[in-house]
Amino acid sequence: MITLSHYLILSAILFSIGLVGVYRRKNLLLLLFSTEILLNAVNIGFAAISKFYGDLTGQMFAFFIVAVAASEVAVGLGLMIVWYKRRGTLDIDSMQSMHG
Amino acid sequence: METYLYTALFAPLVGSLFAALFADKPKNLVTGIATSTLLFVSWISSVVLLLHVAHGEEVHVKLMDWIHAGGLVIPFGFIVDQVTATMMFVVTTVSAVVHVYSIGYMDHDKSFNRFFAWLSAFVFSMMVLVMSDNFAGLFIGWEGVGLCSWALIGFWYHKESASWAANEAFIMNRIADLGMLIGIFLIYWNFGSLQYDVVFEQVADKDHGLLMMVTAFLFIGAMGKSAQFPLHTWLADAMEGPTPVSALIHAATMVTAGVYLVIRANPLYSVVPEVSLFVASLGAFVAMFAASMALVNRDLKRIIAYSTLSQLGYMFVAAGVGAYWVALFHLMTHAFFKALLFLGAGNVMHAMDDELDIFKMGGLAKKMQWTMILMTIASVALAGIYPFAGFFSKDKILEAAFATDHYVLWTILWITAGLTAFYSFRLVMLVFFGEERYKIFGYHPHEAYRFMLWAMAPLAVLAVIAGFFEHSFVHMIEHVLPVEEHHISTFTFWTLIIVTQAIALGGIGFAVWKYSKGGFSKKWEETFIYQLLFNQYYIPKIYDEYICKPYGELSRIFWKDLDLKIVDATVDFIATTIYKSGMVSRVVQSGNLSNMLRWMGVGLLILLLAAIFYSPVR
Amino acid sequence: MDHILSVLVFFPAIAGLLGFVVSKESIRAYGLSVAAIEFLLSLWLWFSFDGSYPGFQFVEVLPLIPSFGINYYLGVDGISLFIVVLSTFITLVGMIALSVEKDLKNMIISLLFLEMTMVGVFVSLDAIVFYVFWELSLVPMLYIIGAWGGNLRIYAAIKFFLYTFAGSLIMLVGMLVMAYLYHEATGVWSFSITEWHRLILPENYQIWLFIAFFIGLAIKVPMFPFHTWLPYAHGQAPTIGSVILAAVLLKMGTYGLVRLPLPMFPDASVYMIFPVAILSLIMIIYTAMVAYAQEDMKQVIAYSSISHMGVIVLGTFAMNPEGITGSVFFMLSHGIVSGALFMLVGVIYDRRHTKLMSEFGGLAHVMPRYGTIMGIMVMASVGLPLTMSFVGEFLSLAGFYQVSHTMTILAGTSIILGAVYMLSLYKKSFFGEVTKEENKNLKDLDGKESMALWTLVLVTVWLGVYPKPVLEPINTSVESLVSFMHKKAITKEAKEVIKPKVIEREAE
Amino acid sequence: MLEPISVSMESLNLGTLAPMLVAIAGGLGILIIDLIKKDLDKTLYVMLSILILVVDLGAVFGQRIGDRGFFDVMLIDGIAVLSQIVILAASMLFIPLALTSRRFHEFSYPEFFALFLFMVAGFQFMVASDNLILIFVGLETASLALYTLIALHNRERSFEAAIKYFVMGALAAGFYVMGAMIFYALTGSVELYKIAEVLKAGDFANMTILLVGVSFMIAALGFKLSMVPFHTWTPDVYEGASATLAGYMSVVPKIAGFVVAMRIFGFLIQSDVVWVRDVLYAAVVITMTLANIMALVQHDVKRMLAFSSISHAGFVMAAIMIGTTQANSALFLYWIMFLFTNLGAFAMLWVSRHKDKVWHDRFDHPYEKFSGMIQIKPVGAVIMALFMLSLAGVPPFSLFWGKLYVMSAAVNSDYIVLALIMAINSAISVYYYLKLIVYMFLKDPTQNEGTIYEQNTSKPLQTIIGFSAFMTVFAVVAVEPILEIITTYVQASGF
Repeated sequence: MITLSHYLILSAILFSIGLVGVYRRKNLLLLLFSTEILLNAVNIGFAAISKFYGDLTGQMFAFFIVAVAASEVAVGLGLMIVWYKRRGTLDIDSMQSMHG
Repeated sequence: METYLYTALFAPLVGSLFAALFADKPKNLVTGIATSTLLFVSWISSVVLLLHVAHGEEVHVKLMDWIHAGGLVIPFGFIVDQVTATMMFVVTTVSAVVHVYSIGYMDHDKSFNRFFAWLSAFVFSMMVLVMSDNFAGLFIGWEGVGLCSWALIGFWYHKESASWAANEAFIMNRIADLGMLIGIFLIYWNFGSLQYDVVFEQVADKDHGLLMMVTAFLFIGAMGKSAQFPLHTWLADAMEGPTPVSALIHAATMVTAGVYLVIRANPLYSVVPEVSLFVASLGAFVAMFAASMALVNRDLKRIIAYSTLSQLGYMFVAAGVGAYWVALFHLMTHAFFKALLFLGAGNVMHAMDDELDIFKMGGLAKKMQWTMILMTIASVALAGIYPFAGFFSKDKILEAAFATDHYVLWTILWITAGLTAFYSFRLVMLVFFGEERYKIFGYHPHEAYRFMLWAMAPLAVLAVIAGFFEHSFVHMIEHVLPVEEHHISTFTFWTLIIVTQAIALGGIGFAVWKYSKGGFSKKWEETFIYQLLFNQYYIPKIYDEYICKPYGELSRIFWKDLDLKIVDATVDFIATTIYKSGMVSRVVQSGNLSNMLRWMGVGLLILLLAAIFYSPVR
Repeated sequence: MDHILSVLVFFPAIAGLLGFVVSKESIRAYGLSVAAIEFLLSLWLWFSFDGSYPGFQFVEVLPLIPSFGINYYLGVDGISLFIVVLSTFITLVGMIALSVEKDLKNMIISLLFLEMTMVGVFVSLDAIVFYVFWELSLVPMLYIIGAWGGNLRIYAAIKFFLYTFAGSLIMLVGMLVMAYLYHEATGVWSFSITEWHRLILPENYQIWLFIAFFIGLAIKVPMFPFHTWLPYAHGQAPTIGSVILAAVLLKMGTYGLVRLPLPMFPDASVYMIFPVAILSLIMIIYTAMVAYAQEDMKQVIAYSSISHMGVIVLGTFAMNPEGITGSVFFMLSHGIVSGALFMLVGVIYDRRHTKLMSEFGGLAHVMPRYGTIMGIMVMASVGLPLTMSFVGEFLSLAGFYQVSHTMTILAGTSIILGAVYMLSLYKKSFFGEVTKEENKNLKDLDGKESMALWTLVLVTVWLGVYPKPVLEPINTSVESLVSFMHKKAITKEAKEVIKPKVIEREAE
Repeated sequence: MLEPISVSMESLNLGTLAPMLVAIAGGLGILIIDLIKKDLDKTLYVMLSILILVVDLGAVFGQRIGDRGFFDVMLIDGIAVLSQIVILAASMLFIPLALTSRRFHEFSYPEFFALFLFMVAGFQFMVASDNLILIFVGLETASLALYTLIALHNRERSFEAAIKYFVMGALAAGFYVMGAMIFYALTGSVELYKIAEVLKAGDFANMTILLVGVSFMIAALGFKLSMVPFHTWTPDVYEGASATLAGYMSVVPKIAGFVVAMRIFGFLIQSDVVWVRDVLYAAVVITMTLANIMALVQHDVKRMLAFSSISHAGFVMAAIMIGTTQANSALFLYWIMFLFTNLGAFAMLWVSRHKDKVWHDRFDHPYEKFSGMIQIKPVGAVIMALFMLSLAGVPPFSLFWGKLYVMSAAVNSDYIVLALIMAINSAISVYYYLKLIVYMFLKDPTQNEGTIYEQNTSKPLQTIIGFSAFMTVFAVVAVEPILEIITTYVQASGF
């Protein structure tokens, strides 16, 4: 039997994977993927809880998250393309002109 | 009478301000004449007042309110009673003489006008001092004479030694003034007023300890002005000033202010025998102490200064044993003959181009006959030989000491009388008689201006005859000062006189004998005693070594090491620490996106850990 | 004229704004006339002041932030009246003697703004308005020190600003707590100082609040160990800056002590007498010694200021009319005397561009008039009777004598040590032979310098001989202040230590 | 089987949406105009934007306080209205800054203005709702628009800034939704008022889990409000963005964030969840102090202002932590005062913006640039000094009153130590503001060209700066009426 807690644990694991990805990856594109994983991990949680409570709100939230994630991707990819055009790399370490 | 009072008081001030107008102008005889005239006016007023109060009356006026704060009310009030009138007479007489004398003495000085401005200002301050009817007013005069003394000692300010001596005098006096100030505070908080009459009325119902404190602190003030041990060193150094100044300020008037204070506050002192005894003992000590230093000194003016010191000691003994009127009497006679002595010394200095070493003089009697005569009169008076003024006052002091059973004091004073006679005539002998040593040094002495000698004449006359006024003086003074008859037998009385006269004459005789034969041998100068006395018991050296230098050193340490390196450095340290921590915390801002994301993670982690492990009661 | 105080406060500011329009050539005349008008206005204030009424006069109230109890609330009593007059007077005199050539226009405008803040501090009766002027006074001073100062001017200016600013922020917290407590007690918000005076607080609250206020004020005074900004500020500031700083700005601290913590926290004030007195004693003796060690004339006077401020603080904490009247009067006299001394050092600095005493010697010979005035002021600073300083110093010490004998004796050493450093300064620079070639042909005082300085000399002597017109209104207000404190005090010790006038004591 | 949902138009209460709709429609309208006719001048778009914002503001004023609408997700309470007014006013002051005398690339795009209006709408959504979903949507709308606006400045550093901001923003969004999920899991609701009710009813049973959720929320909002250590983006983004946008960012997104934080943490603090209070206390102190000491060592004025705005945000967060009516009013007062001053300061930088970096190979506005400005441009220097003094909290300039009120709020709730920390921090902060004044007033100029300080100047910019300066100086008169309005609104919404 798969209960709510399983979903939530899955969600937590995915979230952690996303987090680790955010911290470890040096490529901007992979960073973007990792943040998507983060958001979708939460989506799973929302959907499961929504089912558990028999309440639609959670699913609505999940939809909104999907929508926001999509627009994020749009904006993010746009920025990255510009960056790549200028610098020819998507390595994070290439962005250190501002510090201190 | 009020008019006379104000005239006596303010005439010198007017003179001073008038002279001050010309202060930075070249010499102008008018200043000298104007100030002298105004002083003469003041003298006349003083004499009128003296005659007026001689029969027991008093003049008491209030000019205006000075300070009024809380319960403290201090008016500018002036009182002329018999003590004040005597002081006024002494001050104006000596001042008038000195002013006239100075016209000649300062003849060639380019700061002629400034000199008279300060000299008259001094007289004004002194008048305030003696005429004030309250302790605060006295303090005004007290500080005022200090200021003028500072300016006049340092009159030739281009000389390092003069300006140094001026500062020394001022600062030494300030130390004592603090004591006086504390005394005044004590009086105010316990008597509720600073008026003499109000304070003295309440003496009877005050606590003995309190009175002791009051008198002790006031006496500290007196010690400074009257240069009593241990605050005496400034007086000898003050001889750097022009000689008329020494005559007026450092012999006749200002230095006796301390004695005046004790006399004025006699209702307080007479009920505290402990302090009075201390006053007397210190006086006796200083009398001998100073006389001993005068024995060997080679400096013309310093010898006289030490003699002044010694005579002040006499006065304090008199005041200390309760014979206030005797103290005042001696104060008066002393003022006359000591001023005369100084002025004579001034003539000598003039003649010798400001040379002071008496061993470079000798045989001046031929060139300066009149000066010699005047100085000898003064010296005889100082030595206390009958019938000169000194005899009457000094003898009374010895008698009072003896009669009040202070035999030790009497003995000291008695010996000192001999010493006094000796050093006085040592001086006279070395300066006026014997070998004409000045020729070796190429001096061309000459007698002073005639009018200077004439100016000295009144003092000479007074030095001779003042003593005969003893009875009228007593008659006058008994209105304000206690005059008790001493119960000693006629035999003792005469014995005392004879014994005293004997030692004085002995001193004179020894001096004349010794120095007419060429004085002491060189060997004497190598002995320890001689060195000790010659170096003033090493006291100035000790002060310099153990007070001045450490003070300077400590100040520098406070500044360089404490203020800059600790107090200020702490403040700067706090500031730089904050600034440096800014530099350190910049590492957070590495600009690397990974790091920035990690910081977010760290933040989250801390929050989560806090959420789990930190759970305060809701 | 009901709004004379507002006029006094804002006239210089408006004049300063308009000053931007005035051409560079005429700006000195402009500044002088504005300062003169302001001074006349303050004199008018004095003459229309009723000296026998102890409370606040010419009161103006205008709601500013009424919901938070902040009002534009002005008024003067005998204590503040003369400090106001002093501010306008010193500004005028400083303006007369002003020797700055560079950016004169900016200087004059800053001075006018500074004048506004100075007057503002002394007439405001609302804590926040007080605070506003208090802080605002730092800004023109920062500029004056920083723009016209010596080599270390920027360091000195920033140090001055930061130090005092930090202190006053702590005072601000104290004010907020005070307002809160007032609100708790009455249910009304109020920052009115006169209202606060009426609030009786428990002793432990009083002590904390006292400390908060005291730190802010002590830095300004400046009390040991918060004094180190002052030598830098003075050492670097141009003459006019030092004059105003010493004469008026420092007085804000001591004035604040009389106005704020004393009547607000009488019990705490009594409780704190001992520590405060110890600090004052350190100030008096220690800084006097440090002053003696200085090589720079201006630093001597700077440290002497600290030493004298110690006596003022001590007088304030005497808790009797004699002491407080004395300390208020001493504020005035120190303002005049130290102002004059700084001006005098400025005179020689303008001529020789150095202030080191070793560079001089024999100046009395070269510049006799200068030497005379310096001598008078040195003697005034030393506290000679018949100068203003004596009255203040005498009363302050006399007042404190009632509190502690020993400490007064120690504090009294100020008259000795003061003589030591002041006379040695005078001796080193004015006595002796003229050794340096450059000094041989120095010009004596010129017209404007003489005018400014003789005015100060006149005031010093006039108020030393006849202090009554000033002393009386001060005394009236102080007496009512002290009896108010006496009534307000709750602890037994405070009741004992705070001693109203003798007659009142007997009447009880 | 789900029931069909019938919705009556009335219960939707679409009026509550009106302000945001105005902004969105306006943005679309601008795009359409561009479609119809290319290459219209930026002045047109600027004026259009202002007009749209005016209408928007009118719509905000037209709302009834206490209304809910649109499936009850819109909440029009006092602080919603108040913060919208602030947002719109700040936007209106900001947008004319586009009217520089020099041409800047981004302002020639109509998209800039459209995005700007969308962003405003996003902020309005954020503040006018207590539904976590809507807050999220508003937040993301605004953020995404903002990333783009930053990037539009079209310099390498702008892109770098935008990317940094974007990536961190995405992570923060993840935190936010995670937090929201935990709240939802605990209470079954995403409406804050319901969450509060449920939690109270259950007497905060699952405290630890709740606190984990709160932690995520703090992290997410901490990013928006640039709390240490989530602040790292702030200086870089400010440096990369144009001065004008940086000024805008330091004011408007933060007020929106504050309102959300007030809503989320407010009920927790009011129900005495001590943990939240303590953690916020620590965060506030760290944020204020660390930002301050880092600002001390900056070489660039804009970067310094970035750190200073972090510190100011920390200062104001204290008000939320205190949570009394006075504190919340103080927050708004502070921020309104901050608005004028900060906008003015950034506008001054904007005016002096130079195409080339003549002063420093990295910075546009190093301190050295302003050296001796008083002698070259006295009026400019005085105005800049006014802003700096105000930021430092020197009375009687605007920010002093804000600080006073916040500190008073702290004192009144017995946070005396906090008030002292605030005082000390203010004192530290004086140093770096003073540094600029020192450069401007006390140092000698390095060049004689006055034009360097007015590269971009134009009448509208001067007007804005003059207005800000006026408000800064005469704030004392405005405090009372503003405070009255604020307190009414804040009280009306139960804070």
